[in-house]
Amino acid sequence: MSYFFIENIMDHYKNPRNMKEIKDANSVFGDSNPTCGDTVKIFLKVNEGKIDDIGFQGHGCALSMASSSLLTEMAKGSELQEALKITENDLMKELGITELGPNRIKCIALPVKTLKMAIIQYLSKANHAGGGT
Amino acid sequence: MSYFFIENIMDHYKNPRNMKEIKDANSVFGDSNPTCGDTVKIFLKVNEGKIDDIGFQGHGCALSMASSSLLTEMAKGSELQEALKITENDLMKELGITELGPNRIKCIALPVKTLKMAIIQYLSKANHAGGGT
Amino acid sequence: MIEDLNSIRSDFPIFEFNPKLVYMDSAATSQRPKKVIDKVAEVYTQYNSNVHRGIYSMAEKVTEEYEDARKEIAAFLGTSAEELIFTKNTTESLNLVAYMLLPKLKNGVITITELEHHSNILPWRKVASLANAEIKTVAVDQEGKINEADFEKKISGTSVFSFAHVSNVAGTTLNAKKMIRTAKAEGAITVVDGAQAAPHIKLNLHDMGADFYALSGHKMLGPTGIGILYGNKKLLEDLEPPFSGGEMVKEVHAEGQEWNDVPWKFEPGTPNFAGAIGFGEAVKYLEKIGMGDIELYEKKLGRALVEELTKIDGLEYIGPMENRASLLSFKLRGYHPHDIAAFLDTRSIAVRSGFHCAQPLHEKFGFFDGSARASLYFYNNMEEIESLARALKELVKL
Amino acid sequence: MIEDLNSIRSDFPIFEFNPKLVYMDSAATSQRPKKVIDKVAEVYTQYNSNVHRGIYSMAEKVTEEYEDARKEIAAFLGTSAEELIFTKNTTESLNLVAYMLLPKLKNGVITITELEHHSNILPWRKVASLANAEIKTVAVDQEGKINEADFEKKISGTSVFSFAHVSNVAGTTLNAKKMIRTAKAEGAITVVDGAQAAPHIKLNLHDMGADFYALSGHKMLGPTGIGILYGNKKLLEDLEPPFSGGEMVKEVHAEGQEWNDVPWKFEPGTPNFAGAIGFGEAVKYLEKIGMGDIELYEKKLGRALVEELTKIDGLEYIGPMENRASLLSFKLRGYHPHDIAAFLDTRSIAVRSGFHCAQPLHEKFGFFDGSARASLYFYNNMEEIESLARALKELVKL
Ligand SMILES: Cc1ncc(COP(=O)(O)O)c(C=O)c1O
Ligand SMILES: Cc1ncc(COP(=O)(O)O)c(C=O)c1O
Repeated sequence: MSYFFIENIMDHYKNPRNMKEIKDANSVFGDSNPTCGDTVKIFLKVNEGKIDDIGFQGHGCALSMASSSLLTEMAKGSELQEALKITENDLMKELGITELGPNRIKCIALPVKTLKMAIIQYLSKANHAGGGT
Repeated sequence: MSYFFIENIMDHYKNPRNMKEIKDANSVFGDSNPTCGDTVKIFLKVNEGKIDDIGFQGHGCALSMASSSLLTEMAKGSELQEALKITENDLMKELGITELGPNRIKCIALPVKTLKMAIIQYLSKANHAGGGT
Repeated sequence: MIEDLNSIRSDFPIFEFNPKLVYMDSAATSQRPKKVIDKVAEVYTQYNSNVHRGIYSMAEKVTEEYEDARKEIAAFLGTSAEELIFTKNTTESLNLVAYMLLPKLKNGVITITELEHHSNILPWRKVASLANAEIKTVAVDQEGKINEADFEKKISGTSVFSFAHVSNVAGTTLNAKKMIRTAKAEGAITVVDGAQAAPHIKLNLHDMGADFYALSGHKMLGPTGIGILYGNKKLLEDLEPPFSGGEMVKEVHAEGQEWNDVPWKFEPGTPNFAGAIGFGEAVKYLEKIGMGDIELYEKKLGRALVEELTKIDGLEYIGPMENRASLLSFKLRGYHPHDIAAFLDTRSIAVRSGFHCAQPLHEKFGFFDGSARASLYFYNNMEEIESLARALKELVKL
Repeated sequence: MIEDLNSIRSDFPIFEFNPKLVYMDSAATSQRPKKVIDKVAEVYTQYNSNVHRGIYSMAEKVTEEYEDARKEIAAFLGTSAEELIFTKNTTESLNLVAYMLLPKLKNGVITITELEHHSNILPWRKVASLANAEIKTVAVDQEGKINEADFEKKISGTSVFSFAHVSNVAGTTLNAKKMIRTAKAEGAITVVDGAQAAPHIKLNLHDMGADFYALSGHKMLGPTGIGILYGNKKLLEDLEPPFSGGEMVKEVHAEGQEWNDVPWKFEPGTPNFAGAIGFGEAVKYLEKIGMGDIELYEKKLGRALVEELTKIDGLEYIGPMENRASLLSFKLRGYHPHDIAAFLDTRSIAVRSGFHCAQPLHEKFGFFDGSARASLYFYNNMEEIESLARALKELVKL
């Protein structure tokens, strides 16, 4: 079934969750899919190894926006180590997509990759600062 | 029918006519087909615009040798202008070949081209010398 | 006249396999008629062997078919056979000519236009960097047409002028003959990217006067992996082959070699002979339909495309309103081009989304997310354009 | 074990079309099984559309098939998929790698061997002239085997060492792994021309250690117009693409561009996707028969070829007596190679005559008229070798 007829996707696309800038984020990471112009930026507010708050801003097709929105929902409140484990497949399952062609996987991969980088950036900063908040 | 079974060809190949060097030739021209290693050299003895004697030396496949031999027979005694007109097709007709693939035409084309060049060389020399024997 | 479209469509097996398919991505690659598909299978089944030099019967047969295809295509393009080099696609043709011209480009000027496909930008950037040459880009106006004043200015002093005959995004058709005349008066060597022209326009390359012309078989009913670089014979004879290998030499010795005659000196290695023979068959098919008729019919399609689609609220497109090729690159306010294509796919309509390998052109027109592109061929019809418009209206309401 | 040859032969439609055909020119191009011919037609008939970027269903399907073919071939060769670049043939692969390495060749040394095909000589001469590099040629002995001492001497200080894994004239198989190890110890980049090895030998390129490996699909049951350049991933990532165009970039702007990931950055333009998918099918077919079995069976054929043909008075051949590929290049006293091939053709036996794109090698062995070459594949059999021998004896008596 095309994602156009999956309510969950269209709902996330039209009413994105956590689409916000977080001013006092302790990690911000943005990336883009140059071949299609999609961009995603993720804001993390981490506290004692847990994602207290998360926001995203971005621009792209319904798939990439819906998966960014869903991803923030899934990540919010979870341990960093757990959030790091979220894969494209998990997102697809949650969104209700059974299969996705090779040319569209990257629309979902972008937010996943961006979240990962935001977390890694946070961890390495924390490390540098002498080991954890 | 393959040329192997055309008696005329095999006869010319096994008993080449005019296969000789002409010491007092007034034009000698040699050429080769580098892709297959065939070589032909033609000796002309021209008198008052007619080919009094002709010889060839060479080395190559049955087709190229038979057509060189036949060509010397056809050219011997003829006017230069007539000899210039002999084509691959004429040779094929005389040899009894009805068709020849694109990769073999060049075996027949080599002696034809070489005779032409020998005649042209003679004519331009004659011209240079102030016009005719 | 193209009227009996049903009979034409039934020549294309894909529409039998998928009767609902509305295929509007022919600018990326065309569909292929049964005759072409069967011809390729015929080569493999009846006389498959390597072309050139082989002297057994099958090798003679395949060589003849291969060189006959070259003659067929030469007649179709208004050139002579020995001026046609078989390549794998337009992109290889353009890289080949760029490297061929490299020795002439030292500190020179290469001029292209803003309409170019990446395949007519990047090879020139490469040789420009090797030859320390400069690249100038002729601007287009808001309708995607050549800015004449800018052309006059930039063409002066140009060593090589290379341009798209028809733009794959804007649908603009350039006045090739006139521009070539101007460029040649300036002493430039002219190269034409004909990937989007050759499938749709009756060509006569000798009359046009281009020094080089590149095209792809797969965009004009032929098999994949076969393209053409036409080159003026005199130039081909003078230029050195940048790529080399088997079949393109007369002699190779421990020291030195002698190139084969043109065009073979530019065709190293075993060619895609089944592809070339299939392409010859494609050209025969096009001749039978008639390029003049195809041109007329596609003008109608192009006009209808603009008329129907501009009725849709929030739709913007790139390129001229009139006299356009039968393709339209557009965006729709509130919808990403990917979503447009994905939605149309649910209606069995195949259009492409993205930058169509012409990102600078999209950026120029502010299409930063790319566009959706419907590109038609003579096997499309008016009803399909209506289906497309209907589906887009549905999307807007979703 | 290959025993049920009849069933194998019936997989190849050409033998049904021409039941008397004794095809002994597989080193030039192989025959193709029905599965491969049908697969190409399937692409054109069921999901023909351009690969990459298209997001409608057919485009997704063809992209998947195309990339699956790459994975299939990678598994077959013992590499990973992102190290395989699709080209049109071995010759293009070798030109591509030569131009890729050009920046590393300045004043360097390129070493090849006396066994090389023109396609592994001329591209190196070209880049050598551009980079002011020197070419050294490792000698072979009277049996067409590498002169070890000369190899040890010439390999020292070499920047690039490129050699034929199996010679298409002498039938010698080189100890690739060992020579690569020696060359790498000298700091050389290693390139292997695998055109005659890949169809016949079970390969594991990672184990072999070659930096680059070139091969042609059409010599191993695949369609024409498709080849492979394997490249070590690290090197592919570091090297610049010499040829460019659509599909091999992530971004192109008015100034500058960013290449795509490997291997796509080396695949500009629309690939021969039907050819690649057909090649994937060919490799599946070879896997099913089993490369190990093919190797064993062909050893027998190669041995029989020498045994039967050397019984003929006045026959001389190039290459080793033992351990040879299943091909034999020979001459017959008193008969020009063309006449041999033309006569065999009257007996429906297809062999090639000429220099087989390896003229320096022929000259070395005093074969100034070239040779006739019978080259076999696993669909040939012992009876055919006997027919060949019988026909040659007939010729001698003629
Ligand atoms: C050893 C060798 N190298 C290279 C080639 C060139 O292959 P292709 O013509 O497919 O490019 C051949 C085939 O003739 C060959 O035998
Ligand atoms: C204008 C233009 N030039 C060049 C190309 C490249 O063609 P190919 O991918 O067949 O090399 C295309 C096709 O996408 C095109 O539209």
